[in-house]
Amino acid sequence: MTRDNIPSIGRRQFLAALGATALASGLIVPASVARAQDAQAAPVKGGVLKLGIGGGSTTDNLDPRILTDWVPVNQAYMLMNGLVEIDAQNNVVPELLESWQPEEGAKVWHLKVRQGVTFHNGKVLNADDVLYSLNLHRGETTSAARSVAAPITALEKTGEYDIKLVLESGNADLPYMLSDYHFLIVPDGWSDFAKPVGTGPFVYESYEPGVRSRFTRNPNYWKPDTAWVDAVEVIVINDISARTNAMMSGQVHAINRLDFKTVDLLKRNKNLSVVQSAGGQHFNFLMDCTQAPFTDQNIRLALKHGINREQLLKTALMGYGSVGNDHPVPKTDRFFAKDLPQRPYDPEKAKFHLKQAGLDSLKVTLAASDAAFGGAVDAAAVYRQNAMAGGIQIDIKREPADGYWDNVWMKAPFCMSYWGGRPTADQMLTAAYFSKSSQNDTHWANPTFDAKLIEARALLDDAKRAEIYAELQQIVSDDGGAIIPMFGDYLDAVSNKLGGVTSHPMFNFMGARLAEKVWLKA
Amino acid sequence: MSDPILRIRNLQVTAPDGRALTRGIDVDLAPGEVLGLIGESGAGKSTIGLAALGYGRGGCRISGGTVEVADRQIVPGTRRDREQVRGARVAYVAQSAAAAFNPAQRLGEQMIEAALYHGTMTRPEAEAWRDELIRVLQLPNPETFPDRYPHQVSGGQLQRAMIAMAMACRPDILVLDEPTTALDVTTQIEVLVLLRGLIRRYGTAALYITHDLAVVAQISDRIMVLRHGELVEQGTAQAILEAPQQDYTRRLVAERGAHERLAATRSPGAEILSVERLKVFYGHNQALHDVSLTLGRGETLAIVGESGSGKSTLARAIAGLPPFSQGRMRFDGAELPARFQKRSQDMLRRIQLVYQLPDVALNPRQTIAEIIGRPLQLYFGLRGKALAEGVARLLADVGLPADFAARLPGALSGGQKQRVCVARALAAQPDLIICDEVTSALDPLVAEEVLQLLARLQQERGLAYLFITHDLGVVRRIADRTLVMQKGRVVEEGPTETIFTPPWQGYTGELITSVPEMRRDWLDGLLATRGQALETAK
Amino acid sequence: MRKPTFTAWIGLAILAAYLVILIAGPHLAPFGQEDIIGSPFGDPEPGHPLGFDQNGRDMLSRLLYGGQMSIGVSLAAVLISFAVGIPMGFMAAIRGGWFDTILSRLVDTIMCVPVLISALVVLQALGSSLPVLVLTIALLDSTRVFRLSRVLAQGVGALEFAEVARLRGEGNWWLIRKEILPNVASPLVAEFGLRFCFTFLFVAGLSFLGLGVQPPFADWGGMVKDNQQAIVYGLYAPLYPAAAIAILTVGVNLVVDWMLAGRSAPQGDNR
Amino acid sequence: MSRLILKRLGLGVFTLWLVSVLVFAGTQVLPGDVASAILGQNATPEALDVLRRDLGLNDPLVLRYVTWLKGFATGDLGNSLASGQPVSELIGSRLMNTLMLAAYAAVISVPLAVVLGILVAVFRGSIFDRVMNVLALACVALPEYFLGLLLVLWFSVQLGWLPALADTYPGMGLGEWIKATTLPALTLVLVTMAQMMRMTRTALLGVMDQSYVETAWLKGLRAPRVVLRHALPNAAAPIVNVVAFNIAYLITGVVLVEAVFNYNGLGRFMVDAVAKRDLPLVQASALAFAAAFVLLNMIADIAAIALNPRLRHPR
Repeated sequence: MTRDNIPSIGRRQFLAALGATALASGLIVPASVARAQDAQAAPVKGGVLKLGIGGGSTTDNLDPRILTDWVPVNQAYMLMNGLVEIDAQNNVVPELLESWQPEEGAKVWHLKVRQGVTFHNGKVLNADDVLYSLNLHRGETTSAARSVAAPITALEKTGEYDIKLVLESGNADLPYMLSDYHFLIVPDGWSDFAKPVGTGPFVYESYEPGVRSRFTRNPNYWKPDTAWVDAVEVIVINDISARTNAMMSGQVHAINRLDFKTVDLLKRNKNLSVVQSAGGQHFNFLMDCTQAPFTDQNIRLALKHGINREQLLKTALMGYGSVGNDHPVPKTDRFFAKDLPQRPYDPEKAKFHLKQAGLDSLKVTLAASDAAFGGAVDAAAVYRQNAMAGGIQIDIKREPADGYWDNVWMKAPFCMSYWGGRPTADQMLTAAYFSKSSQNDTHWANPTFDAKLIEARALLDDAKRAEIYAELQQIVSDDGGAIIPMFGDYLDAVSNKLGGVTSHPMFNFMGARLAEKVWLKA
Repeated sequence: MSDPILRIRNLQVTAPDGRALTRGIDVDLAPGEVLGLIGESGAGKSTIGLAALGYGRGGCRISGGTVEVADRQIVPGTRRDREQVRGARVAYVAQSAAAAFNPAQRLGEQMIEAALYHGTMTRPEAEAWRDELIRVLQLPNPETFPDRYPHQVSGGQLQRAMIAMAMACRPDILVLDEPTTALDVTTQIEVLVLLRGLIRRYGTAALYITHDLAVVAQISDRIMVLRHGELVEQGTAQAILEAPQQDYTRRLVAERGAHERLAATRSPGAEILSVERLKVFYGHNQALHDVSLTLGRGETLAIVGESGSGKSTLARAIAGLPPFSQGRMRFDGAELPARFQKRSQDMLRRIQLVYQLPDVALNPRQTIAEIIGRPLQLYFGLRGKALAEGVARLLADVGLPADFAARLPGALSGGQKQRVCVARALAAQPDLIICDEVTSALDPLVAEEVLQLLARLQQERGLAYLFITHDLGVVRRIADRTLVMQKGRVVEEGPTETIFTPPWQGYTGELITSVPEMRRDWLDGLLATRGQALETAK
Repeated sequence: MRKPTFTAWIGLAILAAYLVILIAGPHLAPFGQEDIIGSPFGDPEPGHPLGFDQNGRDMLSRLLYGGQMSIGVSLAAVLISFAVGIPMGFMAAIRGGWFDTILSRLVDTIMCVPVLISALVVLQALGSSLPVLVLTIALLDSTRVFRLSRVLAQGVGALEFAEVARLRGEGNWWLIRKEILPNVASPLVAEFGLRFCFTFLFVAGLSFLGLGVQPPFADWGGMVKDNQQAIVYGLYAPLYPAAAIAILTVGVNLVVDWMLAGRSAPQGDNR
Repeated sequence: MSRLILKRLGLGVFTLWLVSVLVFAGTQVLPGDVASAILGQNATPEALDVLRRDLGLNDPLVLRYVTWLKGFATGDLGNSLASGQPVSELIGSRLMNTLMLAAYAAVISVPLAVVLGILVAVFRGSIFDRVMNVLALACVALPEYFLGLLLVLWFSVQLGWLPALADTYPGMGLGEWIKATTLPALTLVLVTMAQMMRMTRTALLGVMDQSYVETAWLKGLRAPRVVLRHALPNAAAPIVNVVAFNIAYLITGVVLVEAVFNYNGLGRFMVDAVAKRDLPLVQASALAFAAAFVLLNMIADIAAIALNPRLRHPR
């Protein structure tokens, strides 16, 4: 209901939004360089950490299957651990898994569960717990991660701490897949998710959905050099200005999802710093390739040339992000096609492509709504102005935010949308561009693309994969139905009292694991 | 005369809009003396009375002159001076006691408040004194009376309570502002007698403000006649009443004394209206009990009675207004439906109603032309020129200048408004006009003129009047027949002459004898004839 | 009507100014309401006396456009609510009986549910488009208008000149038009002013909840909301629309006070 | 008089019932299927159907109303569709919060408003009167959330005296609680005071022109006594009325303030519920609000009856 200027992760995007993979390239603002130094400074134990988090509701629930928004995700990571973790350098590192081994073809995997870990209720972690936890998301389930777990055809215990995992087809990115924050580990047979028990850094004390929660330190937490503070209080603050006020009046130590428009103003405040994290979340204009006039590649190219990406980035995101090249793979992804030339704003080129399509002017209607992302309508207005020069007239049709995803997205021939980051190029490309994907929101079908995508997935040789992915990006960029002008960063503000804060390529709050990593300076 | 207890010199009072309400009035009041201030509305009577307390009503300012109470000057003076005099030395009795009492407080408390506030008495003393007054003023069951709330006692009793309240501090001066005007004649006498007794008993001086010469005649030693805020003449009551010097005073006296009939008695024409065994109910209580009457063309039937006698209800019933009534009404031979909604437009046209208060009877937002013209339009379809002429004619008929047509009611005086009401009734060319207290809101001389107008119209047009009033003086002069009502029942009915000539039976008699007369000894005479009831008050 | 007092003149002047904005706002605006020509919350500069809003649009222009939108919406809503409420109220008063009873009951019931909440549900249900917005507010508001006009009409209807008209056999329409309406005009006009202010703030409130006038169209309430974060940084951006709202409200109230004054005569040196 | 009061009570109950009908009907128009809202993205048609049956969404409207009302009567408000928790729990604590905040605000604003109203009435036309009038105007003239924001700016961000968030939780000390809720309460005070003050003034002035007040002046009484003993008692009814109205507003109209201060009250909760199509919650909270409104009006009317000497002391 509140109109934040940063896209909230709607259920649709979120259900598959696993940790975004990306090579270490912390787009870090000066403020958080300072943070990096803090990281060296000696940590201190104790104190109560107060977090003001936006993105929670009274219907929240800590059931790993139905985590739907920022607040419960952060809270879940306080109580529970995942199998793997994405670190600040954006590599998969072990968490409750000690290690993993693919067989040739990356179809069969052998997972090793960490030993000597106990749950808050004293139970010792073993393979059964992991099996149970993963199975929560398989088969007939309400799990939001169902589709992520779908490729897993078989899971079996091969030892007290050993698991054999079989995929329907080879996938070298399985570890990244497992970093999905839904895949949290609870004790075998656990069902009381109102009071979840996990192996996490903090222990459940009180929890009021959508309002506040208080968890206390887990005295025998297995992970070294973490969980510094005695307790964490989460205060749910969905209204952006309320959140900012709380931060500025020092009532909380950190807030997430800053308002792009005021970040620069916020930075003036000496008591806090802004943490900026580049990720895979991007905003796009979707053309339905099965509906005229978008069936014609020239039309698509004309529209792609008719947009001024820099201006859009500047106005919609205040420059907190990076320009996109009409494909969904972020610069931070290890398979990002560096050599692919950036498509410029070129009205003449647009005109040229219209000619190719046998037109000298074009008139299209764009369905826009701030449901797509905060400021989407403003963005549309900018695009409208840009396109004029290219002889393209874009009429903006404002759609109600209510039911936008049901009534407009994937239905309107030309509409606005956005995608949360995906951990791997493969997942991103599959989800939105694989012809058979249920979320192929441009209805784009390209046999070559499909074939190469499947081929690349099973390869374990990264060099080879990089080659293919570059190719795929090229195809999407030139032929695809999505105009992707920009990627948006994640922005947090943290008090200078906090130590140990770094920028993190995945979501806000250091991949939602901020609580266990930071400490309150003495 | 001994040096005055109240001395007002060259009093100037200015209204918020800058009008002068009084121009250089001098007043001297000797201890124990009763000075009558007489005049029509707007004469400045009340203004002077209030000035005696250094008070200007509704934003009026005392802009000049001096007011001294005994040795103390309050105008010009400090607020403190005035506060100490008010209630303590000079006390005020308003016309409507009902409005002058705080509805949320017990009478007893209000009656002693001033005494306690001014510290002239301790509570026990004050209460004792209050109870004495209550007895002197013959208020019912004196023990419990102080515990009652204003709405729990009758108008006459409230008026007496008000007087008692004014006496709380044994003031030197009472300012009595039309203290009996709002009361029924019979009650008026009681209050008058008690008041007079009280004043004499405690030797309190008083300014007695009224428009009724006859009343003032009974009580005051001297009289000041005022008009438009100026003194017309003053002198002993005797002198003023018996040998008025000024023409204006003469007219006042004459009007009050008048008893000759305005219209020659006619033999009534064919019956126009007949009412048989009419009953009217408001909710559970019955307002009229089997009232029957007949009225002929060109005849005037007066319905007299005190408040609560049901005379107005009767008028409204004939007009077809009450929610629920029983009985039979015939108009010009035809059945007259009980509710006006059921009556044909022609019937509505032929029965017209003129109200007591012209101010609320005229739509303040319509010009006189619209008001008078509407019936012409509605009933006779007059338009444009014809309409304008019709309006002009009617204005002439009621003796108003033609240029009034363009005015709004607000710009007219009370009398003129009432004339407009009459004109509106005439416009419908009715056979019957119901006059509900048409003169009682008007000043005597104006009322006189309106009565003459009505009489003239009747002679010209053979109108039948149903004349509702409490003023027997009027009845005697205008009505062919009179019908006396009490508590919703007809007490007596007959030719006016017979009704008004002795010997009188019970209620009718009380009613008639209670009408004050100008003879100064009238009240004493009345007391002599009436038993001990009032005697004790003296 | 009494001649305007000093404060009343101020009020009238204010209203006049806003009337101009209502009529000519957009034409006076140097820039379009959607044109992004500066940096968000940019400071005033030549040609942009009030600086820029959160999207870098010219504040002055937004204000002028927003004025037309805000005033227009409120005005429309209130006009409709009166167009509905007054006849209903008068009829209820004149007709009385079951007509009155049923209508009054219904209105009372509706008024029991807080306006904001009713509006919330309706707007959620139908989606907040301008017509829906206006109609919703209008209908919710008309309940109050109904109550007032009913009471007023009952008051006047009881007076004798109205009785005369009825006895003359006039129809309801005449009674309403000629006898009642002219005599209840000033309290109704006054109420109109107050309702207008209320609606104004109400729309602002709805905008706060994202249900008011939708972007990119400017409306003062929405502008306050959109720019509100700036206030904690000591920027003026949100102050302008807020001030615009405040001044209008004050203006209306001044005029209304004047119109309603005189009901209780001023008291001079009476103590 | 007691008969009148009983009648009024009956009327109140009746109205409440009507409101329940209205609320139920009103909430039915909310679009979007609850079942699919609950199950979310990957809801299969079969699952939807099952859930619909469980929720009784397939039953006829009237039947649903009756069962719903029965539930209410027996204190069973059903379960939240979205979270499955019992509505009574969810609503209870938040209603409590709302009421407490309202009480806090009322305790300050009502006496203050009435006293000020009396003062401006007594000193009608004085500078003081004018100034207060303008101040009152200023308060009603600003959107309430903006007022709140200004307060935050001054008292939290700049002075740092009071927290910007009304962050309350079970078992917090009264002192803490007051500290936390002072700013929102203050905002509400500012919003509500103006109207009460002006109403008190008008009501009082209306009475001041009555002739029994003149009588009081003419007794030589000074202003304070005239006002307190003779004017005020007779102006009580309208004042009580407006006070009740504003208290009702404090309870039902504070959504915005709650949002600004992130206060965990019923208003915001309901907005959330509406957005989520969580009918049981919406209905329950709407009815709770309506009930508060009806109740307060009833109290006001009954007070008016009780304050009226004519009714208190019949002939």
